[in-house]
Amino acid sequence: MSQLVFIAFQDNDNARYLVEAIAEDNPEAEIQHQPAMIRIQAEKRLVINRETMEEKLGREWDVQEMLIDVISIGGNVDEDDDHFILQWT
Amino acid sequence: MSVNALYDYKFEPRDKVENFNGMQLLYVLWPNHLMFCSPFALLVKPDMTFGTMVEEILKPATAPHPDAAKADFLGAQWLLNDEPFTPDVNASLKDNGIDHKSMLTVTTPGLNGLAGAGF
Amino acid sequence: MAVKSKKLNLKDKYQYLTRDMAWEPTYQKKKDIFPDEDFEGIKITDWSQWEDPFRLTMDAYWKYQAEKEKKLYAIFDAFAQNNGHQNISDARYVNALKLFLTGVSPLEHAAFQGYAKVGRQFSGAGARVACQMQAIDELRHSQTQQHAMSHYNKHFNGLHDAAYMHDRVWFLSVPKSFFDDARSAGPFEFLTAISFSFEYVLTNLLFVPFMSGAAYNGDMATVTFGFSAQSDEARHMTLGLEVIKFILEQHEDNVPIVQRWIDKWFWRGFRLLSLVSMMMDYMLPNKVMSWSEAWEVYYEQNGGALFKDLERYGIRPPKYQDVANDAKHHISHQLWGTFYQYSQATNFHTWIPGKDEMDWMSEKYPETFDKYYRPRYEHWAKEHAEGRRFYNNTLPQLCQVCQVPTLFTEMGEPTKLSHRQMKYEGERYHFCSEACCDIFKHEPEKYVQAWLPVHQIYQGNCEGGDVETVVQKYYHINIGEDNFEYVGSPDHKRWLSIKGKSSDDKTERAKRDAA
Amino acid sequence: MSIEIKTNSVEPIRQTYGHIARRFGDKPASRYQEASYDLEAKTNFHYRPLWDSKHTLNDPTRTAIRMEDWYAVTDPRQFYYGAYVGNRAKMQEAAETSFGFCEKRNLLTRLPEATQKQILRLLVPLRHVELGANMNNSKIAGDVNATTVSQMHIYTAMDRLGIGQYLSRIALMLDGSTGAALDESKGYWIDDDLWQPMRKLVEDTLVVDDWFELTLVQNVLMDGLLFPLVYEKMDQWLGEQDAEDVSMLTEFMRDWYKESLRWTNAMIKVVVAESEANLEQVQAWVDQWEPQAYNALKPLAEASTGIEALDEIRAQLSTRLKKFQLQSQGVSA
Repeated sequence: MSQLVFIAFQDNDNARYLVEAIAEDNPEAEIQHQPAMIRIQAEKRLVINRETMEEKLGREWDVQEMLIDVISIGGNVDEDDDHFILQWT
Repeated sequence: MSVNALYDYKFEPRDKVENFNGMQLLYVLWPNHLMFCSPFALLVKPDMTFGTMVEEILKPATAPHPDAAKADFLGAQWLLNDEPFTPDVNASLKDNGIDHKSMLTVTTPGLNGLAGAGF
Repeated sequence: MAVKSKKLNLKDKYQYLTRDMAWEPTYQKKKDIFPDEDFEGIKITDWSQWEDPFRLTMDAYWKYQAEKEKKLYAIFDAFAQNNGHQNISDARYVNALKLFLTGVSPLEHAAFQGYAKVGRQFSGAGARVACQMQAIDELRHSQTQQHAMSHYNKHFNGLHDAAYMHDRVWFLSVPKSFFDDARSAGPFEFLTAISFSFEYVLTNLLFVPFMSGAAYNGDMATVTFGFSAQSDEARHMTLGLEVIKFILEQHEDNVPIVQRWIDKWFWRGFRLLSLVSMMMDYMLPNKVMSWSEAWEVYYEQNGGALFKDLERYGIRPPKYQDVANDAKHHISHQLWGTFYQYSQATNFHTWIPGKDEMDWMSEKYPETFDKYYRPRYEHWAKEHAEGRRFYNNTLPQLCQVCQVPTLFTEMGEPTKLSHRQMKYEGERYHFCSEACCDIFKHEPEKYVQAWLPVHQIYQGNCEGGDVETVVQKYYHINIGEDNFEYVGSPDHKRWLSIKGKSSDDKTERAKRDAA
Repeated sequence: MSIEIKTNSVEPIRQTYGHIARRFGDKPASRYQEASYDLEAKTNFHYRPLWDSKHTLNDPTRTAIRMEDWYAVTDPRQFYYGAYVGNRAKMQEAAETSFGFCEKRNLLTRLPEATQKQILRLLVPLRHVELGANMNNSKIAGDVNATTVSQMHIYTAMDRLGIGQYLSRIALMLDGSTGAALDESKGYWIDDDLWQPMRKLVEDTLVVDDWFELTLVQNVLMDGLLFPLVYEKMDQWLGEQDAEDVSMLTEFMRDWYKESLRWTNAMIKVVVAESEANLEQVQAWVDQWEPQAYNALKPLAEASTGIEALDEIRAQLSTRLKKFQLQSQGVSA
């Protein structure tokens, strides 16, 4: 059986960078645009890297900044200074 | 099974018959007539006759359904609390063995609701 | 000070900033400080194994939350200043908000109280702090919802007395008893019920597709509070999953207890969400996703992945999950049919869906809609057109546990009610399903106390014996304004006037009635 | 061109919610009002709590204090969640600047070892007192049934966690973020004679069941002596030990305490003015707890500012309570 993790963001300017960064680091992830929100799902694992985000934004970025735009998640969370990972083990 | 609490957990049931001022609750289900979304919850006098209950309560309750005019409730098949039951039309509900919070199910053969959808 | 040792990493630093502030008491017994921690039978051998679900210190919390609030209130202000209510898709949509404000918002407040309580009950400081943060978040949701609806309340009926109604109105005892059940339970059950079963497994169904639907219907105020609240929810869900894993890892004896709670709370949550199913399918004039599609994505798919992950602890998917999965084809229609016939006693309006909407439902529910539900609406529409708008003039039987009228049907038999009854200590009890009956059997002492609105009316505890008096005086539902059919209601007339149509616009009415 | 003005559709049909209108009339209400009044469930609770044999959910008799309407107790700051976090976000921004400034210039690590040790022994252990305050305020928020009152307590609970975190960060600054200084400081809290009366008092409050008694003890009597002693008197005293830079790191606490007086005073005032019985009950609690708070702080005062400073503060508390017809054992009173 497939085991999908997912994350959903409000469809706003911040989310564009997040989605870009996620697409780059998780090439197999599926990105769904729904009214006012963007939902991204992937098999087993999805990662957001601070480094990629900082590249996209051209500034320092704290992983916890993501909390402002996220709507929902599915999967075990592993968060530290450098990344936010959603996964099923 | 029993509840797991920090103390001896025991409270009165909220709907004991004493709380209904001499009346009791009766539920009636008319299968295959889901226009009425669930069994009727009725407040009845325990000494009301079964016939009166059908005439004065059940018939008006079911009246909005096109099948109601055709239904012979007194000649229908009855269940009392899921057991086959032959009502004594002239006896009281109590004497018919219908106690507080009992449920009657009345099936009217040949009347299966609208559109073949049990509605 | 001589500094030699290694710098702390983020996890350890957070630990120092929260649970390291706790200490082993010696002047008072631990048991007296935390008297509620043991009675449920959950064995915690080592609280230090608690994995902090998110590492937000208060300074960061204040900063991020203030930023969210600033954005949110800017939108509320703009919405009110621009009379945003005039730009929604259709005034029928507002009825979903009435149900939300009376049914959901009071639960946010109850969650605030519940989490503040468990935020003190645990002896593990990490768990306490996580719960307290959720407590204040829940207060936030309760308050932002009042503010989001404040403008609607000025222009539509039925939103004017939500908390008062929540304590009294018949169908609101469904959400009320759900949360009363959780709050009256012990702290571990509360977290399993709300953090895990509700927040993690089920709330996506309420907040994600429904809020996306709000956006699709032009309601910027609601979508903004909804998504903004849900951004806190991401933290709460993480807590929900962590707490379950923590309890399960602590002791194998915890597994059967937790499994029973998962079974119970999955089912109670599923029954509660049947209200949301009809909000999605019927109360959003512009539709995003059907209830059955949402159920597939957010329960069958995401829940499936979750329960697969929990297998290693010996946890299986909730009992009666198969019944719930089957019910996705039915419940929104069954609920709407119920509220349609009891609109005389609700603070919102109901109506027959338009032709396009019915066609959409045929497409989304190919196996069931045309066969079982379309005929109902066609019959009722005809009756209405002939001046006999259908209302059920009797009161419904309610389930002793979930308190929804016993309206659900058997799995695989959509025309057969799934009624159950049993006797306990000489009293008869009635249930909507095997699952609710099971819940009763485990804790009969609890459920015999249920305040069932129909029975309370009959006992004479609701200011009157007739429905009209109860509705007006006890419920504070303004008769002829808040209740009954939508077509021709004051809300409907006001909406037509906003849109520049005359209130006796026959074509509009005829169009709807012909559906 | 004709301009159609659809007044009937633009004009509101009501100004506010029914429960707000019943209190204040049907006129536009403030955000504070709509967020704070009559939101919690009041009646028709379904099940009795498994953890409490004596009370229902949201039971107003969870305290011995009786109020006709608990909503008579309001927040002079008019904090609802949004206003609260907005205010604290500003305060934390200022605190962040101070912490950053201190860290960058090594202002604390430049202090003599003995002074650093005094900070760890006399100031940082208060983080544990803050955690006790956090727990107590969370309990109160869970027990109170009027939102005007419960929300003030959950804000306070979170504030106390935040204050505990700022105190902890002082130690992390001293030890270069290894945690060693926090371990040392916690040792004082557990074992040092200086802290034992205070630790006992905090543990004693953790078993108080009556929530109003608890808010009185925690937020009025203990804080009423502790905050002025530590963050004013001891702050000056630390300055005299050439550790005036510490003052930058406790600015948050001084501002916070000054602000908290507004709601604690308002609450006590309304509650004791309600009835003779309330006044008597509160007075009994003051008699019971105020001397304990004083005694718990004595060793700290003796080791730093001197006992006179504590006596002076005690007199101030006594004057404050007197405004509400309450008597306490202020030295000069």
